[in-house]
Amino acid sequence: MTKFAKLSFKKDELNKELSGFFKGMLENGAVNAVLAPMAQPKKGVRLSLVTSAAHTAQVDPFAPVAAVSGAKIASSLTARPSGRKVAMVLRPCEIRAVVELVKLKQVNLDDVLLIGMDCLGRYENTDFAKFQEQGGTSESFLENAQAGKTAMADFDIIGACKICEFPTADNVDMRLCAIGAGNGTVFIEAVTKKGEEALDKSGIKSGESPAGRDEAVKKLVAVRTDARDKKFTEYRAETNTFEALADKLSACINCYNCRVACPVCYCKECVFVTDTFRHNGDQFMMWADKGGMLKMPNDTIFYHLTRITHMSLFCVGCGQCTSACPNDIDLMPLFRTSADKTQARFNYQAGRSVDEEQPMAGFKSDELVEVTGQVK
Amino acid sequence: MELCLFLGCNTPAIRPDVERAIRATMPVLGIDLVDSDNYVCCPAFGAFPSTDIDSWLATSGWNLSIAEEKGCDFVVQCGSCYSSLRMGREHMMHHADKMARVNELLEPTGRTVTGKSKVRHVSEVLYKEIGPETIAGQVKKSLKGLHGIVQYPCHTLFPSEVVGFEESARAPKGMRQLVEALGATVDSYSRELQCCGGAGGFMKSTPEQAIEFAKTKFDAILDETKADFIAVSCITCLMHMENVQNTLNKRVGEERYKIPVFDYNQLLALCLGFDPKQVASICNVSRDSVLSRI
Amino acid sequence: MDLQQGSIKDLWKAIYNTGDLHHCFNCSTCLSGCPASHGDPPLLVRNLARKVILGLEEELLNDDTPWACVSCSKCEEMCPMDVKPFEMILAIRQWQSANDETRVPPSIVEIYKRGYTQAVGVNTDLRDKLGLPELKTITNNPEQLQFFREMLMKTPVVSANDYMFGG
Amino acid sequence: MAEKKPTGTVLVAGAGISGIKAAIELAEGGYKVLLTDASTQIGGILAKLDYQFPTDHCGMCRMLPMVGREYGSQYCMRKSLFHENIEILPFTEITSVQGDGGNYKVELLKKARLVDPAVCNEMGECIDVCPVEVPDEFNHGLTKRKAIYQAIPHNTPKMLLIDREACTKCGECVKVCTTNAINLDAQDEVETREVHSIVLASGVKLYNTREFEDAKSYAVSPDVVTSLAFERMMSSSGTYEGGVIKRPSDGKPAKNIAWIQCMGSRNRRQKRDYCSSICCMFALKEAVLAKEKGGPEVDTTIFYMDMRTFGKGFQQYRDKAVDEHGVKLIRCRVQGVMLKPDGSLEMRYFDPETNEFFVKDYDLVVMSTGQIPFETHKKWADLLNAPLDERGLLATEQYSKIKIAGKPGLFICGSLMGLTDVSEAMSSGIAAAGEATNFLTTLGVDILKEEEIAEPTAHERENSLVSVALCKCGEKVGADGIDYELLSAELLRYRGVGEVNVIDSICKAEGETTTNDILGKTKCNRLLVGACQPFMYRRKLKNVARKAGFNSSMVEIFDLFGIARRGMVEPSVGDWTLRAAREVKSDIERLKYKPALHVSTLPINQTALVVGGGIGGMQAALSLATRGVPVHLVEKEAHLGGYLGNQVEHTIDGLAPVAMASDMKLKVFENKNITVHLNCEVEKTVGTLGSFESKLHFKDTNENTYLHHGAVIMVTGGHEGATTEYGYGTSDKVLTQAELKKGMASGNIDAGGLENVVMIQCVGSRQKEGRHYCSRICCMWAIANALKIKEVNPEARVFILYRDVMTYGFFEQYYTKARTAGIIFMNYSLENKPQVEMVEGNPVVKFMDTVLNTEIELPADMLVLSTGVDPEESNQRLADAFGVTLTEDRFLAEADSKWRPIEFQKVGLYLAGTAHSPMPLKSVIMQAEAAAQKAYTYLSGREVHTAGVISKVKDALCIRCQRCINICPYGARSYDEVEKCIVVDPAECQACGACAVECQNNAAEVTGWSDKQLMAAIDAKLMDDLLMSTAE
Repeated sequence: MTKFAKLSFKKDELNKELSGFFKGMLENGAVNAVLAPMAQPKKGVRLSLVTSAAHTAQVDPFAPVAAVSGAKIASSLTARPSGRKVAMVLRPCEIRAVVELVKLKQVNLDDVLLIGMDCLGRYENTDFAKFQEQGGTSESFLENAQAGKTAMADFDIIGACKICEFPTADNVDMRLCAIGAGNGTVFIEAVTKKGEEALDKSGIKSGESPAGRDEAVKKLVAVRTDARDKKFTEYRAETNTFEALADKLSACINCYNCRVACPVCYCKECVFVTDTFRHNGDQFMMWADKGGMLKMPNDTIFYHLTRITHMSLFCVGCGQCTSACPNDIDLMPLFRTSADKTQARFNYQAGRSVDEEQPMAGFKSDELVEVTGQVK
Repeated sequence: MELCLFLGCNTPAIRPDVERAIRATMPVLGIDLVDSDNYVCCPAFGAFPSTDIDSWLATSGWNLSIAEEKGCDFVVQCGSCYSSLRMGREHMMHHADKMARVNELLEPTGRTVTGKSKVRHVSEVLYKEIGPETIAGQVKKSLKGLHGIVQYPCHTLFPSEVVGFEESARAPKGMRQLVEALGATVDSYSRELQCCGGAGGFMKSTPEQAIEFAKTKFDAILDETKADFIAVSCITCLMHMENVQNTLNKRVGEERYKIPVFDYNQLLALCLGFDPKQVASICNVSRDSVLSRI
Repeated sequence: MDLQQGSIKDLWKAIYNTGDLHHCFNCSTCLSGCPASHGDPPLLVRNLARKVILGLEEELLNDDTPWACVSCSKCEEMCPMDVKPFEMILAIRQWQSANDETRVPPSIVEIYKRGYTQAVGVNTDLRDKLGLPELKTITNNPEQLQFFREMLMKTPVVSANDYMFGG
Repeated sequence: MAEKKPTGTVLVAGAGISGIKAAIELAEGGYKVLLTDASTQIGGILAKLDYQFPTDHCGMCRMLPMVGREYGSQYCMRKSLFHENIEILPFTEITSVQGDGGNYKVELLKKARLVDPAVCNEMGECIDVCPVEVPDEFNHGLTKRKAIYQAIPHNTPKMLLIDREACTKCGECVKVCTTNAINLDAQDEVETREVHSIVLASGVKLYNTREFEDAKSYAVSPDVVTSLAFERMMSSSGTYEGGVIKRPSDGKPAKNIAWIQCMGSRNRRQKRDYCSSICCMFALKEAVLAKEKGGPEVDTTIFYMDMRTFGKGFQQYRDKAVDEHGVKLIRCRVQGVMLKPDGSLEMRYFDPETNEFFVKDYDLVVMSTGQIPFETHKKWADLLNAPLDERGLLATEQYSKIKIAGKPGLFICGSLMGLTDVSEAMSSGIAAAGEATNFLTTLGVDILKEEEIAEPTAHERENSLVSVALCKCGEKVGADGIDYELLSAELLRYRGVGEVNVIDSICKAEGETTTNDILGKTKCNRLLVGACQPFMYRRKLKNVARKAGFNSSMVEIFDLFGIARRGMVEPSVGDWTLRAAREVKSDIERLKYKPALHVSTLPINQTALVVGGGIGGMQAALSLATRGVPVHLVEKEAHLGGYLGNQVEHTIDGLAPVAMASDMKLKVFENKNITVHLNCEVEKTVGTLGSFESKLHFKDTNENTYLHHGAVIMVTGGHEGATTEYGYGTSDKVLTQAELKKGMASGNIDAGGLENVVMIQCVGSRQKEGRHYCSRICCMWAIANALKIKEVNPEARVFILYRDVMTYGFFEQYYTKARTAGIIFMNYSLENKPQVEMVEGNPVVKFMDTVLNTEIELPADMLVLSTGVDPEESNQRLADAFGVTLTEDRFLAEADSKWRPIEFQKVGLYLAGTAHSPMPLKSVIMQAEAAAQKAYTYLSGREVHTAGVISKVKDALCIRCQRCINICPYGARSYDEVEKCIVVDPAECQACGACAVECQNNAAEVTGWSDKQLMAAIDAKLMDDLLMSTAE
């Protein structure tokens, strides 16, 4: 049974209440640092690493923005561990990416207190700036979004969030619960023993649990799942030929931003910047000869297909690829539709569990016999 | 060739027409038969072989001494007689003590036994000694057009090293070739090698099951063959396979099982032109359907 | 069943004293094709071998199934261990006859009396009708019959049960 | 100048798997091998098998050498075998043998094939026109073949031949043959060869359905087949091409299949009172496969007497077959099969589990047919003047399964020892090679020296310029094949090609000269050769190129003839010259970007470490030491000998382990090459093949020593299992078999006073909780003890309560002997274990007798428990120390249970004896000998090379996710905790490429198979249509 602590807040004081919690943890030595979305001095909210209790005042975990995936930050902080305890406040999609990165030995959770926040979606960076300009706050977002009103005048939460069926985080030590918490209330939930100890140390009293939460989450997931399935059907119809797919990707300039933004694209140095793809002039000429012309840069589709083969098994659907594209290519549905199939084939779900072995990560002679043709 | 005819009990007493057939055909095929004067029961397996070795072998010895005195081998039709005599002889031949004991018992009767006379089944004599070709050459009235099935006497097959004369006891050919020599078509069926079930105490102790066991065989014959007749070469098979059919008919309430059963010697006699009234007149299942077509 | 109480160690020697018996390893080949195994109770040759080996005297004395054997000897042919099951069945019958007078087959009395199980040489009508020669049967030869009876009287079961044979 | 010594030569007679294994081992050791087989082909029985349990795959290639594979044979073993040191002579009989070990003169009758494989282009038109059809013996007559035919459908080269008996000499084949490969009048040739040693590996004749009397009761229809024929029915190259199993009679799918065990075996009446050992597992495997192929609706039933699952993993396989696959096992031997008019096969059986008769119809009946050994043994004995034992089998030395008694230099292996499974065939093949090597080292013969050609520098960074040499393969390529002129012209225009030369027959001397001339003048720095069967000529051609200054990794050989032949078969399908051009260009691209491959010589410390000082360990140590290899022999106890050598005076097969062990101890201590370390265990070992360092820890003194060695043999043995079942420990009347044995030997137990003794087998064994395996020796032990009791006291009654009597092979004679002696065997089932109660201090055993179907109460003076064999508990520590794994049952896990039984996945580590699984003493000794031989191959002083093509790590790209470590099936990759990087062991890596597939950004790559090369090759294939059309 998990433990809940209820945080009631007055108007415009959500973050103040929350900062008390983080401050408590830092001061009482539950952790040595906090990685959480923080309000930046002028505008914007960014993940920041806080080691001084005084700076916790800026926390804003529910801000509907994620400029970079927190999973990548988690990797930077822990792949070569500091030895200090960090509380990380991350979105569910980031946490699911973290789970994959743990299996790939890119994240080490030994010294991490993982805190997952309820996520109702995020805006693109530029839109979030507008949102703030238009007076939007995390509180207003939580309230409106729970009523289904995420759209602002000329923008809305990103497509990935609209079809995300994981608004709450699993595999965490603690959760920040907003969905179904009621107005003026959020809950802190301690899920693991580690989480419980941290909650106790933070000085926040545990007690009442959120009554309407399960129902509200269920409802939201149902809406999102419907939207997802609809999107899949649409997108598959739009990309059912190679030409249609090529068209979707035609704007690509090989800037590799999507690759950089992708939390599970974990290579140190991408194969696409190695010698393998550094061709001689005569090679290009030969390719040009074949069709009479050659679009340059030439391997844009190949690049994306390679990324799909590499990443679709790990894809958590965060939508950072779409956000990253300077040419507005909507890559998210391409990854999600293919991930849907590849993960189902192995009865795998990226981010579901740390203990689940990644598909094809071990040698099993009796796997995929329909492909290998062996009797088993 | 001279052979001493061992008739046993059932044939001379109940089915003498079979004896008639043997006595008629053998001389035609060049076998001279001499009678076994003062012979006794073979003995039947259910008799002395089931009480003690002494009485069994003494009785066998009694009988064998007759053939030995005549200086020829026995020819036997009854499967049980054949097997009992052969097994008895085998025991004596392989156990000197037993042979000695038998002679000790025989001594006061003025008989001795050495084992010099062999015991041969009539089908063996016909198959190995005379041969289907010779028989075919002698046929006056052919069974052409008739379908038959054959019943191998278990006692002429197993255990093969004691009683056997076929090349393979597990895939015997003799009866089939003998019947084919008479012009008939011999049909095969699944339960061809299934025992008729007539010997021993099976029929007496559990008649229901014994009849049911035989029924499987007859159903297979009816289903799988066009048999106009059944050729047997053992008096027990002959009587049992007739009786079972009548019992089965009573059970099913119709004349479903009515395939005539002949001892092979009877068929042979008929084909050699002998009078059916003499060589094939005694039966429990009417033989008219066959006799009318020869 | 208590093997201390209910079994006689050397009973097999009394019944079927051959080395063959002990080779039985209960493979059930003898059962598979046995006609009398269709009976009720079934003749289970394998079980008889086991009973003899264990020396289950009571059970064996009361067992009727050896008498249901049709003597086809198929078991003998197929037994991989050469136990000679048919001979064993005869041996069990012999032992039963020797130890239980009610087991003595009536047919031996018949044979003792007239030489045959059937009335050979008595009802000769059928034979006459077929024109068969008269058989020189022992039934009709008192001297030989007497020899025969005297010989049998020296054998164990007949002599032990001489009352059955009318003296 | 030393006198030139002759090269050690061994005749291996019989090219089944054990013969092949022996041949490979000897050839790898540098000896010359003549490998003959009386049949038309090699491969023996296994050539017919697609599947072996427990993997249910083939896996035959796993018997090939794992290190230096580029210098040995590397090919699909089901197709053929190629090794420079092995001369393969199929269709050859040995007609006479003169002389003795060290000096044999063997007369070989090489039967005429009538088709010359060197000339034949394998087009097979001759087969099409041949009018004669006969049953194909390879498929057991289930299919037909022609009089001119290919004996094994999957063989390469095809090795066509003519069946002289079937051939009518009509000459049609001669007319269509374009290469004059057929000579209908060719005669058998007789040849005399001198060899130093002979290994007999001919296997034994197998029982079939036609030649045997008792089979006639069963083989009543074509739908009754032998188990080997059934293999052909399942095989993808067999009668149904791997599809659904059908009835041969009418092609209907076989839904109900029954196996009848012990056909032709365990039959005293037929004078075959032995078990054929392998049929139980064969039947289980076939039943499982039949289910897998036909789906769950296929019903499979095995009629058995004892299910002899005595080997390693056998019991688990049986349990899986029954529990997971639903294979039915019925303990009943049926009397025969009845053919019904609809073709179905009726069997009546008695099911002891329900105590009822059943009559069931089957579509297919498989007779599990066994071995017929005696005539084969007689034949060899006559030919070699070798002794036969009282059973009529070739007599071996008392403790050996391999060495023929009194005939040094003469050995047997494989199924000639009694039908063996793959694992034992392998062990015995290696052991025979080991014994032969032992023998050869005493003769002063030489090994084959490799031709030393220095490896020229690879100019891999220069711009690639390729020289293409195309071999015309003599006259093999007909007019419809390839137009070499057009092809040359086309290739010459291709970028990166410096020259194109057409050579007549590159494999012949003239071809070689031509090639030398060309290469002597060339400006090119890479060479591409198109020839036939590259796997056969690779080494030779590379040597030619090397002499001309080409680094061998800059040379590639591809199968040009294969393309040409396709062109001849299907002349209408496209222009084969164009296709060939595309293929060659693709190969050019791959070669152009190929990096230099570095083959290194492994530093080898020629010392062996043998862990375990029991009889097996001493045997391995002595075997190596007498060949001059220094050995460290480590024993954890204070004395050598192990369990058998200290505890067991006699075994049932007449061996005296204690006496043998004391002899061996003397030899061990006398041998200067052996250093004995007592009272210590190996705590940690680091290193790789050739250079290991092991830390020895001495318990008593708490001191450590470090040993350096090149290979390790683990022979850790086992001991009698412990139990608390059946009242053990509560009374001195309940004891184990070992206790009884000792008690009787010492006189503490007087069998004379015993009336009733009960023995219970499989105590705590062959069950999922406990020892989930058969300990293999307990039945023999129980029988030996029971016989001893009967010997002392014939009046005692001894009951052995068993589940399955595991007297496999010729041990069956002891089971028979025991029954003859009056020992009573009674069956119990695991579900109905005996119950033991102590009544007045005496054990009373109650159990359900499955024969009489009654509860039986056995009061016993003594209850003896067969508690099985437990592995040494030190196995776990050993496994940790060496980085090897244990099985679930805590025995050491070998690399492959069938094909590599005495090796670990990690190269340089070997195991033998009870460390592997419980086994009788002679098998322990055989395995120890085999393990010594495996180690000797690397420790003999010959150079050991790593392979050039191995996987490597591009460290700059590596993210250390370690997925490559998990996926490597050979354990070749590991994470270096100190350097924080992935390392590849070049001796372990087999270049399978799994790591390269797994790695997202090519940090793992198989050298010579880079993305760059492959993409260029693909591009070349995709490009060519255009270029060719402009070339017209």
